[in-house]
Amino acid sequence: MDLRLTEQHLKFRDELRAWLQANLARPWREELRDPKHTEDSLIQLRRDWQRKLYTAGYLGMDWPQEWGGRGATEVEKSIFEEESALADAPLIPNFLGIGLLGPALIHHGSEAQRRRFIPPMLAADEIWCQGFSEPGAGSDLAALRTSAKLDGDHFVINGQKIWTTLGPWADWIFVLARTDSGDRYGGISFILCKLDTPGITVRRLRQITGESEFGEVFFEDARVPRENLVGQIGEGWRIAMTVLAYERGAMSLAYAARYERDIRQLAIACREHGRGGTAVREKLGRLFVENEVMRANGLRNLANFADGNKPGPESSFEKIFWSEFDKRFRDVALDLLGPGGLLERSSAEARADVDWAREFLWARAGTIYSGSSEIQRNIISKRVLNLPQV
Amino acid sequence: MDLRLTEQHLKFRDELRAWLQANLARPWREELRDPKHTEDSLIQLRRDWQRKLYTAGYLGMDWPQEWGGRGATEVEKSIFEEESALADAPLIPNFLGIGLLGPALIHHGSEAQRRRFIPPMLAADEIWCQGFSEPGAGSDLAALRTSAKLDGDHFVINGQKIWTTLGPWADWIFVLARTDSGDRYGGISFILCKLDTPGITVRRLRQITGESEFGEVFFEDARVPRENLVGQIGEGWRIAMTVLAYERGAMSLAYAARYERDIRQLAIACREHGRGGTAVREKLGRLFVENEVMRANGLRNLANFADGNKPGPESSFEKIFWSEFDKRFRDVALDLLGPGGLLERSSAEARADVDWAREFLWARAGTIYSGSSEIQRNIISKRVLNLPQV
Amino acid sequence: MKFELSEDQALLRNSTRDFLASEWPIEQARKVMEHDPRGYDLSAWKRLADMGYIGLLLPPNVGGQGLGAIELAIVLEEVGRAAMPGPFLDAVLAAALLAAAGRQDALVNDIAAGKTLVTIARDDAPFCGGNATPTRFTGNRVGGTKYFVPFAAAADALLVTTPDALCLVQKPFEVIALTTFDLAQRFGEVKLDHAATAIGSPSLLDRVDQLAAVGASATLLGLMSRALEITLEYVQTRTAFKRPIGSFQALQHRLADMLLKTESTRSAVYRAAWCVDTDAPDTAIACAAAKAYAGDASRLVCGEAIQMHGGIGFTWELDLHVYFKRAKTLEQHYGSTEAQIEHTLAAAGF
Amino acid sequence: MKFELSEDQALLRNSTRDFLASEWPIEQARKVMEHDPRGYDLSAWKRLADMGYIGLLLPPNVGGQGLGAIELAIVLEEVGRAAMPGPFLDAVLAAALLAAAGRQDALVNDIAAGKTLVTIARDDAPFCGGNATPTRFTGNRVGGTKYFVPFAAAADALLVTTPDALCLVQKPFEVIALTTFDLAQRFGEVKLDHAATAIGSPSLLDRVDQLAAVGASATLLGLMSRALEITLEYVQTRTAFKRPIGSFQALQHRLADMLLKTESTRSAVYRAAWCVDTDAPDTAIACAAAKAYAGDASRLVCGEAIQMHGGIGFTWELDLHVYFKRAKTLEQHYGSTEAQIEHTLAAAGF
Repeated sequence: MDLRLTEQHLKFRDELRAWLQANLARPWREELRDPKHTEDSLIQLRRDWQRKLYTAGYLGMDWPQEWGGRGATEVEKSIFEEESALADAPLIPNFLGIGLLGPALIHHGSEAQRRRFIPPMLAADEIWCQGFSEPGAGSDLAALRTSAKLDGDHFVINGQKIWTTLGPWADWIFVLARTDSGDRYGGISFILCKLDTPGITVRRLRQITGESEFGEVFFEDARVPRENLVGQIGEGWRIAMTVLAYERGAMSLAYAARYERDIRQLAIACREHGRGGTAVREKLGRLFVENEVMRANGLRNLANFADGNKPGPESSFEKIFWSEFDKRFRDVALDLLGPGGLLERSSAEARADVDWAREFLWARAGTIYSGSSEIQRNIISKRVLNLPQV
Repeated sequence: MDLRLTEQHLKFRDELRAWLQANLARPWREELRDPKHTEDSLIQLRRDWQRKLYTAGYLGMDWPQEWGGRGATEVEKSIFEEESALADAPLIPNFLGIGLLGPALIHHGSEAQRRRFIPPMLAADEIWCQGFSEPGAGSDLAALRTSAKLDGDHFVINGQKIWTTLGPWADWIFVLARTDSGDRYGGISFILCKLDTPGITVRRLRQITGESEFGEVFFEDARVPRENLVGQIGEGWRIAMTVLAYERGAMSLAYAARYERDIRQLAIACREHGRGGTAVREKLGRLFVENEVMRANGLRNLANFADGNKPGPESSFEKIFWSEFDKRFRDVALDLLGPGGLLERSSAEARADVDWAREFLWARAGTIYSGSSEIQRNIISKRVLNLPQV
Repeated sequence: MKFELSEDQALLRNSTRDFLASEWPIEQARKVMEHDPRGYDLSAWKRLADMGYIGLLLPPNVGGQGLGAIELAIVLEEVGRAAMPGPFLDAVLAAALLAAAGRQDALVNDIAAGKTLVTIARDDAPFCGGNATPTRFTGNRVGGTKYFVPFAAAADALLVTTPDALCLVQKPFEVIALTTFDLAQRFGEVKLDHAATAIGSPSLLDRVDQLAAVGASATLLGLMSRALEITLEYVQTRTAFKRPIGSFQALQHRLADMLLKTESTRSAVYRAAWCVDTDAPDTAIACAAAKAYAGDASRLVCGEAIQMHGGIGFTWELDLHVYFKRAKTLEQHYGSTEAQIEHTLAAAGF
Repeated sequence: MKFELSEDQALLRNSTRDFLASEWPIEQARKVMEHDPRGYDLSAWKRLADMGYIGLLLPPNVGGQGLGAIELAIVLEEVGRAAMPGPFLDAVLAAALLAAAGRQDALVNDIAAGKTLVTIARDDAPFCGGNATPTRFTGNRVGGTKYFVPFAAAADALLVTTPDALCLVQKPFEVIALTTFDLAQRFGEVKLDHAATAIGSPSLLDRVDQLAAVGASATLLGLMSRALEITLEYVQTRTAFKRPIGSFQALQHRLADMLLKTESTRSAVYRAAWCVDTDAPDTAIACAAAKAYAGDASRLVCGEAIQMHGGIGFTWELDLHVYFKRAKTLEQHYGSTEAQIEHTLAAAGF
């Protein structure tokens, strides 16, 4: 057992930390509450940030050298996430492109596809969104019905995708579409579509926070060149399942860093409002304890990655842990703050430290997206506990 | 809406309260901690108490007049339970006989059976235990395998019953046995067996509290007269389901009375030990609030009975509510008391007010017996929510 | 003895449900929440008054219906179900407070008639904690700052609580909007340095607080009932893995718990209302316990409702978030859960 | 970087598991719990010492193995799995305390050799609360009453905590048994009015308390791991409604949560142990958080294990109650959950 970073990883961390300090103008939470910003200007800021990170060599670190790789592993990626959380850096807009599509292209794409798509994706010149979920296919993704019919050297695509994060700002979408209606898994293909293709419409989807980061994408006889197929026809499900495992890296350390900052802010807020007593203290303490356990889980995952293990179904633990914790934490925070905790960011009297109201609402999404808590528990009971399925 | 007892019910309550004050020598908790008592002497005390209640006309109050009935309803029974809880009276030993077998005989038995069995049951001259569950048939009661084969004018019974409350002290057992192995529900019959019948053996079953109130009953070619069949052959399941509904009367008021007493004792204990602060207060407060909601549920059930409603699947609410609350309450109690809360009743330093350690352990049974919380939730989802069953 | 509503009460429930269905279908409620800067609709408010709802608790001689807490609970359960925006409970409570102070004048009449809006200004700090500076009343003037004053921007007068007296202050006020995520209720911060009329001792609030607890917990009951109803419909029709999701046992057990919480809240709310109406000895306990329990239960049920809807539950378009936000907001007001737990204990002699 | 045990550590785990399987099969553990008034078996204790377990943390020059907190966690996880009764952790901690105080004498040697039993007497009251009267050490005498002294009746000497100093007291003691439902650990109440030797300042306890937190939470981890294992076997074979009960989704989701809690406890325990061994800056936080989390998690998992067994889970015969009772007891000792939460906050600067 050894939970210490190696010299090499420590060096990476220290360089990154120094780089962040030199290059990040303001923490993200300060940008968020700056009234000069619009949704668009915030996206632009994230785009600029991604470009900076790319130039500095912090994106695609674990990819082949020709695509920006530097022989890094999950360890560097996890350190990157933790340090970015500590510095409160913006989330890059192409996180799904780089997280999912990049690996898909590297492992299953053609050389031409890699040359065409990877550089602008890394440089944030083209923003990608993900077209997996549909109104009728969420937890049960394989029930998707968006169809792609081959017509000459084009696919003709019809259907609807939903929960396309950053859809309203994206240039491209990577889609799972059904090329064979009779084969549940083997009838799905992985196709890249430019969003300005005639027949494709993007609609904003407003969230309960009032923001519209999500979108819906409609396909009506949209013609997409056959060369935009990744892998072979019918390989889409297999490709998607492989890359989805990448989506869930060792994120616990990054989450724990962020939650610790907010728990500390909550304690400061309580002090400022004259809110003391053992009941308040016990609530803060239980949050802190649970967050430390999340950190321990993160250290363990990180060490396992460093030890050469691949992410397995245990990543479901991580997802359930942080998302269920987040819900409880944000709820307790509002109870400790009182009515002022429910104020909109822009309201008079709203605290400037954390957007408590938005975080409370946003926490409801964590147990739903990227595989709901229910799906994660199904995965654990099936693949880890090997319980009998009926 | 009217939650006030009628004049007639108030009169009943006041008379009962006066009777209890005059006739109950000591609260049950004091008997329990009296070192002179053995398990046997405590059962004897309960037997004596039942006899007193019978003589005073407080048993079988809702039965036909000839069996002690006095035109009472669920309301008087509920008042009886609440007042008994307030007075901390012993639980009568024949509570299952009177609760389940009595109604079975009255509605489905023969006149001869009623004459033979009801008077000694009420007078506690014969103690009854219940033979429904088996090692392989708990939540899934209809999976029971104890067989009764007709041989002339006797049934020959083979099998095993378990969780027979008071089994070690009982004289008789009422049994569900399989008279037809091919018919899951229609192959079950309801049979009365004397426990000293050759071939019947009773074994004590020790509980996690260290007590042995439960037993196991083994049948090896035990010959029981055919006249001990209640109803017709194959009617056992229907009879059992009818009478099981009676087992769950409006108990919430009685439970709330008992829990309030213990919550108040817990507050006193905290005061005595110099245990203050808002964290302790909030814990006590949450318990008290939840208990008040239980009381409100109880008042509602009582009023519904008084209004002429029969107990329905909603009784599952009551069962889940008190049993899940009990578990949380007893756990919080130990946390507030500290290590001393885990002491055995007989140990030095153990508090004399409540046997906190035993209550903590005993609370684990409440969510299991008489239909586990899982079964209750199945019932609600099926019969109240009408959710699709697969 | 009877838990069911009386004939008159059942009639009130049905007529209220019908009235709200036609006046406040959820589309209309959401339109007002999202687009009306006042947070409620004046003509609809007038119709609510004309139907006698605002004067529900007032004696007939000041234009009221002379009804009790059970009727208040019935109406507010429907208000919760409809997620009706506006200062209804606030106006009812202000009127009850004035009536309790013996006022039978035009002001009370005008409140009942929907012509004048009065709400109660209580909070001395925007956040929980010991740092509040109480507003004071001396020499017929009231001074200080009140926070989270319901519908302050629309109010014609405020009933201001101070440790010295309850006092009445007429507009104009300087109001800073306090905008929360609950669009059904608007709040303001009001700086007071106003002439004021004392209307009675702070102890008059005790009974009004009980009515507030009943009213708020009945609203929470309505919110959770409706959120559960919406969810039960959804899980019957939504399929995954070729089955309605309501057939999955893990969801079934949680739905059973949601129903248990909802029905237990119902027991607690109507018991509390009945206690208020009959002046029962355990009224204070019953009211505080109902509000404390309803707050927790409603947030949990509305939250589970969102979770079971999956992604669609997180959209602005679906109505569930309105219920969820209302539930969390009501948890904090009309006596927060924490405050009600303390009231319960105090009333029980702990 | 590596979370997995090193080869030596894995060997220690395997050999400990084998040793306990042959020395302390659950039948034997239960026999000793239920029938041996001392609460442990002297010859087995000697063999435990001979294998080097009691001297695990001690330097070799006093008969120890010179191992660290990770090894302590490994051994105690196995002790928890086996539900081994006896003063093992208590003796290890007492030896560590003496070693920390610089003692390298025969006493320490004898503890490691299993010849002498010393435990630490800490609690100044039998119940939580402010009413404790601290035991005092003055003029080479110690006076007061200690409660819940582990295995007091069997101890040859006690390390007594006082605000003045840690001191060592030799038997004989007047011991009153404090009998709890946890039969694996015996406690006594000890009235002290004894000559005593100061062995050092109370601050020596800080590091021992961290070892105690690691040891107790590792035991809790072992308890819950084993209870979960037993339950997973049971739900695969037990049938209801003609299906193994482990195929019911409502149970599956709860079993998934049990595994999540168990594995999270594992992460927390071994991280804490690693912190102690490397003297990491977050050692105090990691130890306190591990114990606080493990207590809650283990009680919940062992409780769910009983529930999922149904009636049979409530019988004395089945072993689960031993795990459940141990878990609840350990939650209260070696720094209760409440105390560890407070330690965490203090160490984090709150």
